[in-house]
Amino acid sequence: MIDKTVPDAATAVAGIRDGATVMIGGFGRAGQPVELIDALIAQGAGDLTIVANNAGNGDTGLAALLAERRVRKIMCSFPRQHDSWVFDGLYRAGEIELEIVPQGNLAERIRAAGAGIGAFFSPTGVGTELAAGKEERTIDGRRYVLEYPIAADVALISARTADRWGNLVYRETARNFGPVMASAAATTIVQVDEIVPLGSIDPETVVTPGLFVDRVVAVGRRAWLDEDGFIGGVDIEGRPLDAVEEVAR
Amino acid sequence: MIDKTVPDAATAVAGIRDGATVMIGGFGRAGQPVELIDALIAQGAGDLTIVANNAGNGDTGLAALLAERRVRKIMCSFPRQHDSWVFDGLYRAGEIELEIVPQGNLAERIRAAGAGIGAFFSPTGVGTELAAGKEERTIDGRRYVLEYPIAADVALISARTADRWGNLVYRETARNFGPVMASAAATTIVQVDEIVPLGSIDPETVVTPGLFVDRVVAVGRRAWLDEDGFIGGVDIEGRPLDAVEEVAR
Amino acid sequence: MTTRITRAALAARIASDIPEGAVVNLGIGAPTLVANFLPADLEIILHTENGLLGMGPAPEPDRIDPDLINAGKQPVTALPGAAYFHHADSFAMMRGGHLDVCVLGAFQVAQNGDLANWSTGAPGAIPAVGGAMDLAIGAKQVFVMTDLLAKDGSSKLVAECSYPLTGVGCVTRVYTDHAVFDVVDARFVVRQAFGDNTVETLRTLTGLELS
Amino acid sequence: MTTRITRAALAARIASDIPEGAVVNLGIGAPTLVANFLPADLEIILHTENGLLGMGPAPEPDRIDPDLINAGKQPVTALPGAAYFHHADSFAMMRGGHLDVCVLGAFQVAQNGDLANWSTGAPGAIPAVGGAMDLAIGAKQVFVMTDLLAKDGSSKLVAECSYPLTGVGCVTRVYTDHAVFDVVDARFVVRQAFGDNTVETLRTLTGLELS
Repeated sequence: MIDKTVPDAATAVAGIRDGATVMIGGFGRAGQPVELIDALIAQGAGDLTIVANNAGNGDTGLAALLAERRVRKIMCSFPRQHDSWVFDGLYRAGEIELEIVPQGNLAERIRAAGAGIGAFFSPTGVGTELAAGKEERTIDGRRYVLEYPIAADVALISARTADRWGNLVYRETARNFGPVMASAAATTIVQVDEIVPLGSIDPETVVTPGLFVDRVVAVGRRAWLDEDGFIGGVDIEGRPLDAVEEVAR
Repeated sequence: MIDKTVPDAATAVAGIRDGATVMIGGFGRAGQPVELIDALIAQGAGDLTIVANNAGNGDTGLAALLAERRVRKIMCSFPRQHDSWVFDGLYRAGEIELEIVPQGNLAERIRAAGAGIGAFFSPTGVGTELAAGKEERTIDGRRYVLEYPIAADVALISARTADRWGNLVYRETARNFGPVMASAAATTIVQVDEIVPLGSIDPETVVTPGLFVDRVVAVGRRAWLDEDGFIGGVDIEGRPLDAVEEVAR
Repeated sequence: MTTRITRAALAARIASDIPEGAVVNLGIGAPTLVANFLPADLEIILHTENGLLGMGPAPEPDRIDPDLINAGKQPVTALPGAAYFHHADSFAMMRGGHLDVCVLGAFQVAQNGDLANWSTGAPGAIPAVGGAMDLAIGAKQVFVMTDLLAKDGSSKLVAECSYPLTGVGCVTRVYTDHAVFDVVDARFVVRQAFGDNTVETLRTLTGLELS
Repeated sequence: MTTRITRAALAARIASDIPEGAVVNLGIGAPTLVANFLPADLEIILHTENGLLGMGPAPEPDRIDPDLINAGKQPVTALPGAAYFHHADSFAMMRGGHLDVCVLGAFQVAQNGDLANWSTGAPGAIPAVGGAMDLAIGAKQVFVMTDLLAKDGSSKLVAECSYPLTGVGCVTRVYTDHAVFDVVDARFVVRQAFGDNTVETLRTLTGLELS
């Protein structure tokens, strides 16, 4: 029997090595695998290269991993945000390396790694400083720049539901980088709200087929979700509204 | 109100011009837009370049279009089949041009056209006669050949269900080339079993978002399908089993 | 001082140029205002690059859903007819030329259509590009929404961009608080001057040959 | 005459080398027989390049579904845990190296792992490649299933392919009716000789240096 489920987040992230390249899914908070990142912090691997869209928010998740000085380099499209103070401080102190990649090139380069493409001519970034030094070619009268795949040792992603074969479905815009990252990593580790019996996911609606997935851990249904429609009452970070009022008081 | 539905197949294929490049979906019979091809035959455009996986089966659909001498060239991966006699005869008589494209390159080149990729280095075909004369490059120790996008003036595809915005879902392995072809044509024309009200398709399960689709025509539910599970009783071409027995008698 | 229309009026002006059925991406910041002025009786489909087509307005406060956000990471809704997709598919839509219009902010637009809107190039600034470069090259029409003049009074419409480029020759039209300009043959053409602005006063403000 | 095992026995031999959990693509023709010998108590996931992972056996005759076929265009079924996807995604799985094993037929296999299985190069033949070239380069292990000898008695294992190539250096193991060979350092190594075959008799049949 194929069973990719593991009992807890610590087991899920076991074996990630110093120096690894780790993709981390999510766009802002949506789809960010917070529990897996927390487990990676506890696990201890350092000298990491992180591939993600952002460079951490506030003091939790990816920002906490950065604060622990466990990241050597980050490849992302949009590090600078109103609450990216952890990254900002490390960058200004010269303690973290940054490679800025336009968001579409980031997604397509990750897909290319998963799809066996050696390199591709991209229309994005042509004539800008982010294409400086890159090979350029005019094809059918349009300028392109050659971009190479981005692969990883490990991908940490978040989905809504999995089965024991690792088939995944996502939820709304939390899907974002999950499917392409799952395809581009040697080991893909997924946190989900819930694991359902094999055969429960309609094969027409599977977004990430199980062959891309290595380990799945259920981290529990989010209290603010409801199968029969959204019940609301949270802020943008998922905190209950009365707790928000509490903080505001 | 956006309404991409048209009343019949003839309206759907109106305006296809002589000399057009036309993609035709389907893998064998599955997903082949038979009603649209029949309408194209009636419509009259000729000197066509066809992009498809196969080169027609039996005497219907794409084979009938070929038999009418309306196709100048075909790009496909697998023309030769037990029932491809129409194509075979034209090819042997030198009356149709053939470009063989490995199936994965065909799919990826069509995707590239839809995704704005100028060209890509493919691992498939390296060192074979199908890569003769193509640019080759070794990247990270692996050999690749440079492949260019395939775009079309028109795509004719088949899906199961659409709404009036052109959102599509497919059925089983009839999905095949539909989604990539829809993205790569200036005008994408779709036949579906049924058109449902806007909002009836779960946004998590849309396979082809409506922005890729221009015209949709409902050609009627196939009698051998049933919402609550397949009812069977047909041969591989969808003919009722008693009709098959009739033919066999 | 010449007439300047308000940001809301400018958003309404842009909205009036978007036809029914258009697929539109509204960039972060001021361009998001355009959504407020799209006529409710017209179906215009909004794309957000983080994976949603058919984006609706902000939810009621008690219906905020952290999984459903726009590119600016604000809570949004999904309309009937919406579709979700992953990031590579989303940017393929954009880069493949399937969006009809995108509306972007700008630091500078050059008369050849070059756009600078992602970095001032200031020393010590942390670079962040997001989807700006993809958007700049990825719609059939790239509209810019901006004040004509920067805070220091310099023109944002320039002969050549001095800030780092976002995209080359990509802008088709610039909507400013003073006037609307088209980019035609490497030159700005005044399509509409607001209030008491004239081609002549706009030449003075921008220092450019306009027509 | 040396021992030759049946095609069914060969399919069973191949099946015995496929571990639980493997993702496997079985090529058109003889390789599809392997499915019949995969142990029912092991979960092995079959991929068919026309868009299905988790392919099951042929349906009952009255359950034939023309929308649900394999790469050979035969009716199949989908198992619990299956997933459908489009052609570009399906070949991305293959070309990206996500399949563990594929089993292919062959006209010739060279000792450096070159495979020829799509065209005899005969004049007047209509070329047709399908997914053969993608499969050849697209699995972690590429197994070939073939008779050792062609109908004319010539060896299908060769020093160099004379037929048009499908893939370069791609074959890892060859299962024939006489023996099983691994491709190691541009040479065939006999892993198992069936019946009274020996490395010596196989050398005679193939004309190759074997070890």
